[in-house]
Amino acid sequence: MLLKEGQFRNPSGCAVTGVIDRSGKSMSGEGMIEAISVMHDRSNGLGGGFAGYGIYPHYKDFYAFHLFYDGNTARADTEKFLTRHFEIVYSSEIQTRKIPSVKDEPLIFRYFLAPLPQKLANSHLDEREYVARCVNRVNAGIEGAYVFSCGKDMGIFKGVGYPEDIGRFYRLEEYEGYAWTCHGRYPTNTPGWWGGAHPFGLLDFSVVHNGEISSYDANRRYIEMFGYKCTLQTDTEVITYIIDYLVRKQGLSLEETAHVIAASFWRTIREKEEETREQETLLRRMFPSLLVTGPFSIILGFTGGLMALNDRLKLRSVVCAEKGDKCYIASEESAIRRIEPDLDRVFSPAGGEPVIFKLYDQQGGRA
Amino acid sequence: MKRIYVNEKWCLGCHLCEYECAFAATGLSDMAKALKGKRIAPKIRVEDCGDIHFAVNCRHCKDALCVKSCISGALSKGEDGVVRIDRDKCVGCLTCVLVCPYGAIMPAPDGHAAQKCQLCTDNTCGVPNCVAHCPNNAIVFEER
Amino acid sequence: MDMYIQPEYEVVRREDRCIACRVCERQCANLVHSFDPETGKMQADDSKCVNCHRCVCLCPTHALKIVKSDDTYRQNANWDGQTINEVYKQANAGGVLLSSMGNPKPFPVFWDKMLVNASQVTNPPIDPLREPMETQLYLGKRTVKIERDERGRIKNTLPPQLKLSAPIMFSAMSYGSISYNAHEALARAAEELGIYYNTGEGGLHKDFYKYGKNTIVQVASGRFGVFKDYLETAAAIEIKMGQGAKPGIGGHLPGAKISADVSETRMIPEGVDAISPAPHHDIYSIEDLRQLVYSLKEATEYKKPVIVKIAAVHNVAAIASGIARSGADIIAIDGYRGGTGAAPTRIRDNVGIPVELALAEVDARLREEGIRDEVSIVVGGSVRSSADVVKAIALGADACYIGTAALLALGCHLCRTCHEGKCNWGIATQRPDLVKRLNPDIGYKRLVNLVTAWNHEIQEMMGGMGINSVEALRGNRLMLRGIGLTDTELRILGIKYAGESL
Amino acid sequence: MRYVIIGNSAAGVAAAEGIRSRDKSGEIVMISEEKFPAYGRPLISYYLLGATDRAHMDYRPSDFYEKNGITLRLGVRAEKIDPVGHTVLLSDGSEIGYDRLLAATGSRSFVPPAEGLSEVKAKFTFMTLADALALEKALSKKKEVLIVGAGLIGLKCMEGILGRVKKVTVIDMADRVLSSILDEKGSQIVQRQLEARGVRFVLSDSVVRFEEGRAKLKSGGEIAFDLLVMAVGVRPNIELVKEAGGKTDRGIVTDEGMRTSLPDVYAAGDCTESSDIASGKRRILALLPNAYRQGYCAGENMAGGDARFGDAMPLNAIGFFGSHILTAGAYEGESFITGEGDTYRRFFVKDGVLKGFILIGAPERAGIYTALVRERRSLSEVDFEMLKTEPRLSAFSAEERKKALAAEV
Repeated sequence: MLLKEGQFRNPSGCAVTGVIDRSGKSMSGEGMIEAISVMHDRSNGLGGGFAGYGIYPHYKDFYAFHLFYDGNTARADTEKFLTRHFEIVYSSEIQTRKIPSVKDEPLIFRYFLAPLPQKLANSHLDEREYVARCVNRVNAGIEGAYVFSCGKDMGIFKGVGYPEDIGRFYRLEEYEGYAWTCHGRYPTNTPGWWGGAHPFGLLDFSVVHNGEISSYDANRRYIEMFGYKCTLQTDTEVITYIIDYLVRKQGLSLEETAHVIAASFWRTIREKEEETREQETLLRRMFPSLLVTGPFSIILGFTGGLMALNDRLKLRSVVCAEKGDKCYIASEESAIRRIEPDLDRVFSPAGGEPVIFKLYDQQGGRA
Repeated sequence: MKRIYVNEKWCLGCHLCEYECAFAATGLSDMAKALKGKRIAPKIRVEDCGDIHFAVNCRHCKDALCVKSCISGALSKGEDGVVRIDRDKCVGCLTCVLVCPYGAIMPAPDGHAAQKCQLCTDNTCGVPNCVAHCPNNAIVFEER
Repeated sequence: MDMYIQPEYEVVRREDRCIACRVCERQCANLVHSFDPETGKMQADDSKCVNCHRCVCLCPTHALKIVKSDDTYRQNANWDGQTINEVYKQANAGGVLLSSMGNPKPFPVFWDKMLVNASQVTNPPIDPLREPMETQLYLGKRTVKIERDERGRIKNTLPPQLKLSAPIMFSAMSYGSISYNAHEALARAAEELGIYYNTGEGGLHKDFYKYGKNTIVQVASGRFGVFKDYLETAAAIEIKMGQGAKPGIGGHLPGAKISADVSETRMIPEGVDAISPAPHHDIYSIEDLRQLVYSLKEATEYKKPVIVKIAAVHNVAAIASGIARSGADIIAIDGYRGGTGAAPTRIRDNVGIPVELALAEVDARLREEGIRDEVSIVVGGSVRSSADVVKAIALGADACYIGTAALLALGCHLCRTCHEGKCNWGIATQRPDLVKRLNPDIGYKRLVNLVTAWNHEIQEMMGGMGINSVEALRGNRLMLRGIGLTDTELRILGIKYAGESL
Repeated sequence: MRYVIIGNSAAGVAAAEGIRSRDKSGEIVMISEEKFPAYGRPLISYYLLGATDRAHMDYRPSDFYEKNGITLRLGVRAEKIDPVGHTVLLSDGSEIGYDRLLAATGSRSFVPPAEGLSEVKAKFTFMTLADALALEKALSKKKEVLIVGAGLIGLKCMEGILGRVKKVTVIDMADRVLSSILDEKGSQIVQRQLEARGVRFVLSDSVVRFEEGRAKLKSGGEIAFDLLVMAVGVRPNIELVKEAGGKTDRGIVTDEGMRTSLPDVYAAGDCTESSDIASGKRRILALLPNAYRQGYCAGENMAGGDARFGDAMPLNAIGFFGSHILTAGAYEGESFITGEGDTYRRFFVKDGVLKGFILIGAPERAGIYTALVRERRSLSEVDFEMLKTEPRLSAFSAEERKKALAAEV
């Protein structure tokens, strides 16, 4: 019997891509589908997914939960749990279209939620921590239910199939957002469980990842000390938790986080100017177990922006490009060229050097 | 030039250098075959005095009295600084023995000539064999 | 009359190779060899031979070998020859049997039952000759709360840490148990390598204060040589609670080894036995330990990490948890195979547990409790190769202590008679004529060679795993698989069986 | 710059080497009355003995003169020095100018007048290769040889020819052999050893008259001989310098830099006097090591250096048929004797320093003693008791040993 994610450690190769319009202008998911289709060969039909930001403007103050259910029992149990902890502002099955190659889809539901104020107050938790813990309880505690997206004004859409098929399955051409990421998966060992597809999300963080990290168990065993449970045993999951821990819990900036995850080599740090050297040395001394080694290229989606990051040896490709207000990130330049042949700038970030694209209004105006 | 220097602090008095010297002179590859049953006449000699031990061999003096005193011209100082003896020229008068302040040149066992350390430039060892086999770096071959 | 006991080893001399140079005779402090002027031949007294191989190594014609005697009592699976002889010895003399170095009994070696992973296809191995391969690390607490200055820069709120260029340190070996020259070799090697050596409980010789930056000073139950300068000179302070070779008992350095120099360094009278009590008499509980930890920190203005060293015993995880909460920065765990200059045989061979299992338990326990960042873990006793180091780190250690391996590099041949004080290799002796056999110029280079070689091998293995920092190997147990282990052992080690997938 | 060196033996060669240590280009002319390139003069007895041969007697390799840019004029005698005109008149009538001149004129055999001596046809001296070659021609197993003089020259000659003639008799006025370098006990040992080899000694006696094949002795006896070797002594060749107005005594007088009293004229070797560091007296030290060091010193100074040779002392390494006699320094002060049988060591100590020694049959490491004499080292710094029985560096302080063995010397 094949095991599903969480019952075995599952690394995989992949294609990733992302786009953001820094002016905040919306675009549909069509472009992403187009881009990822170029990198068809980097996926093997066992997983594809998207994350869109700014897609739920009408519900932007509510947590948008996307759930897979194996059946109605799971759904009923989950909704009972959600009702106890949240005000459900809106719920519905996510609209999909039939695609011949996309099979065995679970029930896919969406909820817009707000924590119950009394419950939240009683928990003595920060609101986001409250939400994160509730998500954990569903995923770990309710058989056949899986929350795969739980941020505000963003959503993850994923499943088993080629990513372009998954995009059409979810009718992403009908969604509009200022930023999108997309993932095509090439798992080396999976039955193709829908929950195991990427992006992986925690609150408004979404991560798409291409690579196979060699530090996995060191990272996992460390991060699990801080209340995270790496139930899926995927790289993407542990990287998401690391980012969440460093950014949300430790208050590091994204750049600082990048210097932990993909830290410069000691010998490189030694050659940097004093202040940088001190800061990067401190980060390495403080969080050595969160250094991620082995090949990876990730695109982190967050409210208001995208970050591309390579492992420190740049063992996986990632290309960035700019055209006017739009910025692109992809495993291969061809994917970007497909949707925007005429680029202002194309560059390949160095290993360990984060590339962060933010909405202008998040970075204090146009750069 | 590279010379052999002695550090008596580390000399254990094992006398291996003497055997290695004698072995080097034979040009053979097996020490047992070379020295078994033989009385050795090494050009390096270890002095033992209670717990003090040290090896003595030619110092290859800059201003070598032995060379200056040699009646036959058998002793010479090469351009490499090595003081050598030409056994065919040496008549064994031992004037060199009489003038060497270190007692580092000695009658050869056959009695017809003197003998001395030539830093293994007269064999195929490459580096002085005594140094190569000193177990405790009590003799070293270096530039100082 | 004493029961005659047949010598355990015999000296075999190939007469066709012996040239009677008498090196063996001059180099044997046990007076095994002698020259017979009548026959012109060398002869040997096997009963004095401890099998240290000094003569074998120095014999220029390789005429010597030492073989195990084939003399035997009637075969008995229960009463083997050694056991019987030990009874005879005790019946002869009535004393506690003494031994040296680590437990030689055939217990399982768990290092040898773990295999290391390598990358294939899905993830590239990294070539350490082409790419940086980091073995540098820091030891100490990593518990921080990010604080920033007015310019938003992260403030350095880290407790003091030790910086290591490789995950290897030299274990505690006291001046007294080992020689001045051995200490000098260790100190100089540590300095050149950018690692640390450890004074053991013998104090720090005044000549070695200059190596303070690479010195860990030990505070043990005898408190030998402990005073202000000693603490201030060091890079870190280690409280020795126990030792793997002899958990639960103290130390005993016979008066014969307390030379003038040793006496000055230990601050005890010359020629009088130096006895370290079994417990610290001011530490009868974990709370007491905490007080000593903080006393030492107070004394050194919180500038130096404090290490607490314990022997691996049955309840090690709980003990470690207590230590992690005591303010200590580093826990050193010493396995039951660790070496010693002298220990009662029965203790050495029967007390304690393997460090591999202790490490796995401690690391898991500290993580479960969320306090793994409170302390670094250093393991020793016995780490025999770079592969052991890699496995230890993958199990969860931050670094390893090597003692026996370091002594082997210095010439030790594990004859296990350190307690007799006549070490022919100049290591475990204070006899000046023997001490001088270890030239620290040679010794330190051999130590540097050893650690450098291991570091290269660690880098090779890490590169094979696709890991380019030792920090990403720490606790990375997926990189290990067990072989020939029971389910219980696998569970304790927290690893899967070879062949089980990711 | 032209350097002219009169003499082509140890002192002359050394001077050329000394010059070349400072001046690679100046012209060097060496003038020698002898017809051979420099050879080890003391080798002539070894030559007769068969311990060496003509091919191995050259003092320097065959390319020595060429390599050092030396013009060698053999078979020419320097007749006269003109110190004012800086010229030397040669026996071939030519004149050679010099900027610096070295007189390394050596010594010559001294043959005292004796009645009937001029009638003796087969008579020889024993100083030069030519002497030895001449003697060699006369040698045969049938011949009896009389050597007059039981000193160094006479006995070395004896050693060289003993095996090649029927019989050797040595006569000396002194009552013992090698009286200039040995004490009585030492002479006895050597005499006994040589007599055992068949040498006949006639001591405390002298020849009063030579008659056909016979020497009539003062004691009244007579000795028959076929060949006569006159080995009574040597005289330094000081005339050339003396006649040019240079200061001489028994030998040519120089300062420690080997300068004579004549401007630009230096002297070295057996023709000069030295200050004996052991006895403190000025004397002629006609010894090869001495000659070389003087010559080298002179050469350096001729080429503008400021070298000094201030530690001359008597040194004798002599041996017969495999036995060795090494002596050095002065025999004054308290003496200590060790050894037994044919091993004999005698040390002379005065004012707390070793002044001299005699070693018979114990040559090993004798230089350690020589250095003590030369350096005038106080015996309180060494373990003299140890040294009396064996020359060892162990007898010195560790610090001294360090200087000797752990540093460049």
